[in-house]
Amino acid sequence: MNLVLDIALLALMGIVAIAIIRLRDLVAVTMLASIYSLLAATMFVILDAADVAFTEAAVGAGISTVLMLAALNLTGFTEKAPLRSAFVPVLIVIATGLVLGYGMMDLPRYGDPSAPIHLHVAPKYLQDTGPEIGIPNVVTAVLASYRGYDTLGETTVIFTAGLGVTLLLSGRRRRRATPESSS
Amino acid sequence: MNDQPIARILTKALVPLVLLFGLYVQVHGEASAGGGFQAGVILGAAVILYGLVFGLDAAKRAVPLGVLYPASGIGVLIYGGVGIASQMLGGDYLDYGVLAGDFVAGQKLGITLVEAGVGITVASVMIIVFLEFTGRRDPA
Amino acid sequence: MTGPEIWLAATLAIPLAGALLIALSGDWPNFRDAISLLSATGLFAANVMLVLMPDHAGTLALAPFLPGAPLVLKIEPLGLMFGLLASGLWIVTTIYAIGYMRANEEANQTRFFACFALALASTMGVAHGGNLITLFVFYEALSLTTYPLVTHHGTPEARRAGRVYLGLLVGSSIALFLFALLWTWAVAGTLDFKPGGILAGNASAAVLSVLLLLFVFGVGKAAVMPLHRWLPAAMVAPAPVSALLHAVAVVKAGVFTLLKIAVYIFGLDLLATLDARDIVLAATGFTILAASIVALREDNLKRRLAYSTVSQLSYIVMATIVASPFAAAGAGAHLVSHAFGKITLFFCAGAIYTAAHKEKVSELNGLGQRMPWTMGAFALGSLAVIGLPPTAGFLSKWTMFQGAIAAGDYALPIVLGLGTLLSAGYLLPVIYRAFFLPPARSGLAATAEAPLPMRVALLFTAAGCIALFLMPDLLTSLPLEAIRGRR
Amino acid sequence: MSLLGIVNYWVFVALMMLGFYALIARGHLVKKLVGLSVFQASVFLFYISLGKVDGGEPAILVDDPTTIYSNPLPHVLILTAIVVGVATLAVGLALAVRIREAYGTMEEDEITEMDRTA
Amino acid sequence: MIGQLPALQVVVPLLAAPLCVVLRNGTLAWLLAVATSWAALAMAVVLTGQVLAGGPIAYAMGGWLPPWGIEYTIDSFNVLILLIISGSAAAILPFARHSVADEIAPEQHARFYSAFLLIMTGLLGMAATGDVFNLFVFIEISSIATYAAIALGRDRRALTAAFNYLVLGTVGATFYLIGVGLLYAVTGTLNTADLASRIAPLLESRTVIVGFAFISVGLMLKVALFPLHQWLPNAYTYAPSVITTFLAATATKVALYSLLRVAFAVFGAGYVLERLPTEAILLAIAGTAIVVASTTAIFQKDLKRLLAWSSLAQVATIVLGVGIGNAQGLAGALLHMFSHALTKGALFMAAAVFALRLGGTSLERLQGAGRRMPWTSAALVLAGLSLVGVPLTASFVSKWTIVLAALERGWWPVAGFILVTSLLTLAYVVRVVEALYFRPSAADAPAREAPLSMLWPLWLMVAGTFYFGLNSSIPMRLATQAAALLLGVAP
Repeated sequence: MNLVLDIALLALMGIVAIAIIRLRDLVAVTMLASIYSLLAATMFVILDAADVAFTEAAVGAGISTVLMLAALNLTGFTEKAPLRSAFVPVLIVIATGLVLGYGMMDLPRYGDPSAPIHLHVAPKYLQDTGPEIGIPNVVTAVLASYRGYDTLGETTVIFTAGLGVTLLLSGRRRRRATPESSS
Repeated sequence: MNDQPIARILTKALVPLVLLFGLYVQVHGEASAGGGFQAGVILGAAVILYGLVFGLDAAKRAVPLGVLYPASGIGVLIYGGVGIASQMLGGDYLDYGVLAGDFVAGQKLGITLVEAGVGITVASVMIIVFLEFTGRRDPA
Repeated sequence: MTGPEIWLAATLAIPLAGALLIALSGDWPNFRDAISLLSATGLFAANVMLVLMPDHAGTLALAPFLPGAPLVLKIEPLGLMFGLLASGLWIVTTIYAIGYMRANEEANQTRFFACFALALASTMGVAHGGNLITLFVFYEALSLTTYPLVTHHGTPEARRAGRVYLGLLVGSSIALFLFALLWTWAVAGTLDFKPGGILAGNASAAVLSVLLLLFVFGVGKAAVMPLHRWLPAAMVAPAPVSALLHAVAVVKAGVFTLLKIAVYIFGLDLLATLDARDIVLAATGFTILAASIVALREDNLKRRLAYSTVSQLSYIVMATIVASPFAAAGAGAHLVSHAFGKITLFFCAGAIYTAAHKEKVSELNGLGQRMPWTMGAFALGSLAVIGLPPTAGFLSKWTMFQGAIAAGDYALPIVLGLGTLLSAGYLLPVIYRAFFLPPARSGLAATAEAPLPMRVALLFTAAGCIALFLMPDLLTSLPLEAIRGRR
Repeated sequence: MSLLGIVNYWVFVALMMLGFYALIARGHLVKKLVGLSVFQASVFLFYISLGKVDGGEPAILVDDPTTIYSNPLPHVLILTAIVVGVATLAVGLALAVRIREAYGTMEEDEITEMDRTA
Repeated sequence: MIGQLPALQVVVPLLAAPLCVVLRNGTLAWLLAVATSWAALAMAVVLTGQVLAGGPIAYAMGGWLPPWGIEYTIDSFNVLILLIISGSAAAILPFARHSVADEIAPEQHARFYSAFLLIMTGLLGMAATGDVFNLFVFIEISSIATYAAIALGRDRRALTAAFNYLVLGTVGATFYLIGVGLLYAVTGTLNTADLASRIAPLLESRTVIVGFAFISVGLMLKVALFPLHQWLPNAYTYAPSVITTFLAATATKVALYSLLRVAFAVFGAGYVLERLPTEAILLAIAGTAIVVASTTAIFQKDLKRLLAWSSLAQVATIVLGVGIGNAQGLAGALLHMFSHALTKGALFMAAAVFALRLGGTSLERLQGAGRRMPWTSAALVLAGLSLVGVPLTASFVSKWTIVLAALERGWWPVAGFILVTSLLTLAYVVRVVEALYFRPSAADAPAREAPLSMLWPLWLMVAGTFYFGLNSSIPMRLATQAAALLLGVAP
């Protein structure tokens, strides 16, 4: 068991998350977010999800960070001190957390090989990927073939993001019409 | 960064390596971790690195936006087109088994094709997004 | 298509086509007015053809609408009566309106005449609607198509009046009438008009009582207090609107609907057993007296006439609810006779406004000399509304009176008597002022009669009041046919 | 002991809620987006932890038939979800940039105030 | 090829979207988009015929049988939704040209139509899919395209509206994802039908209850059901007119469809309606929403914003129909989705025309437009009547069905409530009518009727509301079948 490593990683993630909330220097926040992603990626490796770890590292720690810095470069680097009372958000968050925690009480034990998800659907992928698809990486097989349609959707999402960013940023900067006085 | 010779030399050496690595991840995704998406990100990153060091204009000369915009769509079209092709050949949508004479060969072919589509879209979108953000000047 | 189907379709098609042509011909006023007149005449002809159909039988399916509740038109005696009345008077009103609108140089005349035609189409739907849902659909359409006529002038006052008008009519019809209708559908499983009613045996007495109240107050066009406010509000409209719509088509659509509900949904026999009848009788009795008293004190001529209408409508509702065949026939007859009387009065009010620019009763002193034809017609119309011979109003009131006595109901006769006195009280002074008081100093000198088309119209309807007195069968034959359930 | 097997899920919940808090309580638009990323990354963690099997290996097939593989399906789902997340982030940042250009600020309170008085 | 329709229904617009970008030319992209939407409508019509004749159709993506692959299931419920989406798009895209030319920079036209098609793709996918994770993917396709499209509005508040929607929308989607994760954890499957059979013995599990709660809240954010509606009024008001029109006709309804589908198909009617206090919750929420949203609408000074608030009230009416909890109520709710799509589509189209010709949609600008733009104004009034639920319009039929459902359960106060609250609708429609016809127009007001290419789709929608008001048999049949299907009783 990697219990100690688990605990250390999760504790670090918690600390990073709290620091993200508290810090107002946004470059630091961006860096912390990137660290959070790296820690998550490490967890993914521990949890046997190599592809996910790879992606999380590339996306969370790489692309997202570059994008955020690029955006901050255009917008400024510090956040103002919060004026509003945090009471309502705290309430919402605690309530949501409690409900979610309550719901997790009936989950199968962590790592339990007899959990339903290991007995239904997934075994077929592990058994049949070899004979049916003929490649060793089951994740790729599921991603591109068994659930290939999801991945078509995923590719479309990426395309949509590129389209959206282009729609928003590529035009020459026009003066926006001043808000209609009547509305 | 344009006047930092070390960075420039390093980048010149690094970019081809990164590109190569990206291609490796693209074609080797069936056997180990990685695939079209990860490869696309890496390819994109190589260009982004190039742009950061040699300047946006250089990056735009290397991969013009006029090519990237259609490319981002073509990736999706390749992916979706494979599905249409399998319908033409009598299968259900994205049923790669009908693409080649042998079911397993068809699957492999289909996966390779769609992963290529994913890679093209992801790489071009990554670069597009980077160029759009950095191409926007700070408001005067 | 068979004969009855063709003529039923024509009752809708003619005014609708008229409305469309009118809307498209806005740039040529003469052409537009000709079309108005032509559609009115055509519509009347179609209704006459319907009366001539053998056995008064025939149906026309319009649309599937809801499962089990199609839109249907059907020839039926009460509907024939109402259809003839409204379409016939439309001809007269059109002549009058052309004179009125031109003389007063009203704006948006195209919209006015188009909406007028649409309102008539809706009225025809109400008249010939073959089941309650069809009737309801056109009843709503009538509220909506007359709204632009009420708000016609677009002044803040007109807009406010329009809101009251629409709010009360559509409000009551959706919140109460539609509710009752859905409830009826839920318990009876049908909305067809059947001689003897469809509710008998389908619901408890309590539910029936609630339904009766929902119907009586939901049909806001019948103007039973406290849902009468829309009618005086509607008086901001041009006079032709007040005349045809708010003395004939719209208000009579309300009492007509109640008459149909009483005869074909409840059935008079079932209705006679309901306790809630007393509440309705009390409300209508109160309305008759209260509205008359308000009319006594109202100085604005059109508003005085409007309150008079409120009270007269309640006679009809009351006589319907008495639920004896003869009283109900009287209700039907009064629907017609009051229409002739009241339209005459409104025509006169409009003529006075056009010729003398007077709107208040207190300003009418001496007008009789200047506008003898108009004021003479006003006198005849007043007699009809009060219910004195030699006018049709006398006959219809007498029939209601007798019907109630025969049914052993004494509330109606008493209220009827009192109301008649009161109506004399608010109408006769107008005539007295016009003919017997000297004019005020600020001149009537330049005043002459209203334009010819208007005069022709008001004299025609005044003559009608007398003609119907001479031919009483015209008043009662169709209602009696409906109530006795011939066929 | 089942409780111990549940505790780590609760830790994920705590992480999710920290991100969720940054998202809804903080006024700076970029900070919100960072919160969103943390929130989503923690949800991903939860999914992946579901797929873990004691003593399992990554689901890349090897010839040894005794190998226990961790469940690949959550991995596939989360790969898609990560991509969706970064797509949302990119569009969100683009919006933030445009908002900054149009309003001159990225603080939600100030923007609300400017819209109210406009 | 007929057998391939379930996939093509979604894939054709999905592939047309990148093709628009590849074409680059705005006009070509527009033509492609129009052609695509008509093709989609044709496919939806054929599918409707098939479903009515032969019952539900299952389609296995990639040839992989469920639960291992992703399955599409087309039945009388989602075929209705497919019709709504593709029908709206088919009417709006031809209409869009002038409005887009006016509101969007020319170099962005091709991308704009691409985004439109992506929204459409996402919505169609949400409707067609029988897989809860695939649903998430399509939710995000439509959402991300929507965020970007909303931000293209001319007013700068479009940007903040889009950002707020992005934040709330993503929270909604993430909640949905959490809910799906919980259900997946205890069942091991993502296929709707398979999930239903495997979840049946687990309905008392805390995980399942909380999973249901998270899915519901997540999707309700997308439905904009009170009190989770904050993103909607600004988004509809400031988005480009064409986008507002399409969203108002389809988006919240499709989200509600997804919610109903997951709730009834996975958890079962018995669980949703009897085990949980669903009826009470829905009635309370919907009732409040109708009153609050309609009242707010009355006081709006801008037509688009007024219509946006009205949408909130109408969606709440649909939810109320569901909350009545019998087959009739559910059928009424589905019918109301259909009729409201037609009605709101027409209304926002008219608003788009006014935005084009008058430069804005404040009621002040609309004054006197009845004379200067008679066709558009008349269409707005007629569609407004349908919004109120006047007889002969499609909304009358659907409201009638919902009220009857309430009476069937003996809930006459609910029946009365629905009728009385439609009068609030009348109040704000009358305000618009007064502005158009009974208030003087400004002296320098521009005076030009809309181009024909905008008028015919607008009037087509209006004609639709009246046609289905007169003859409701086809939607009625679909809705009744779908309600029976959801409640698990034989039609």
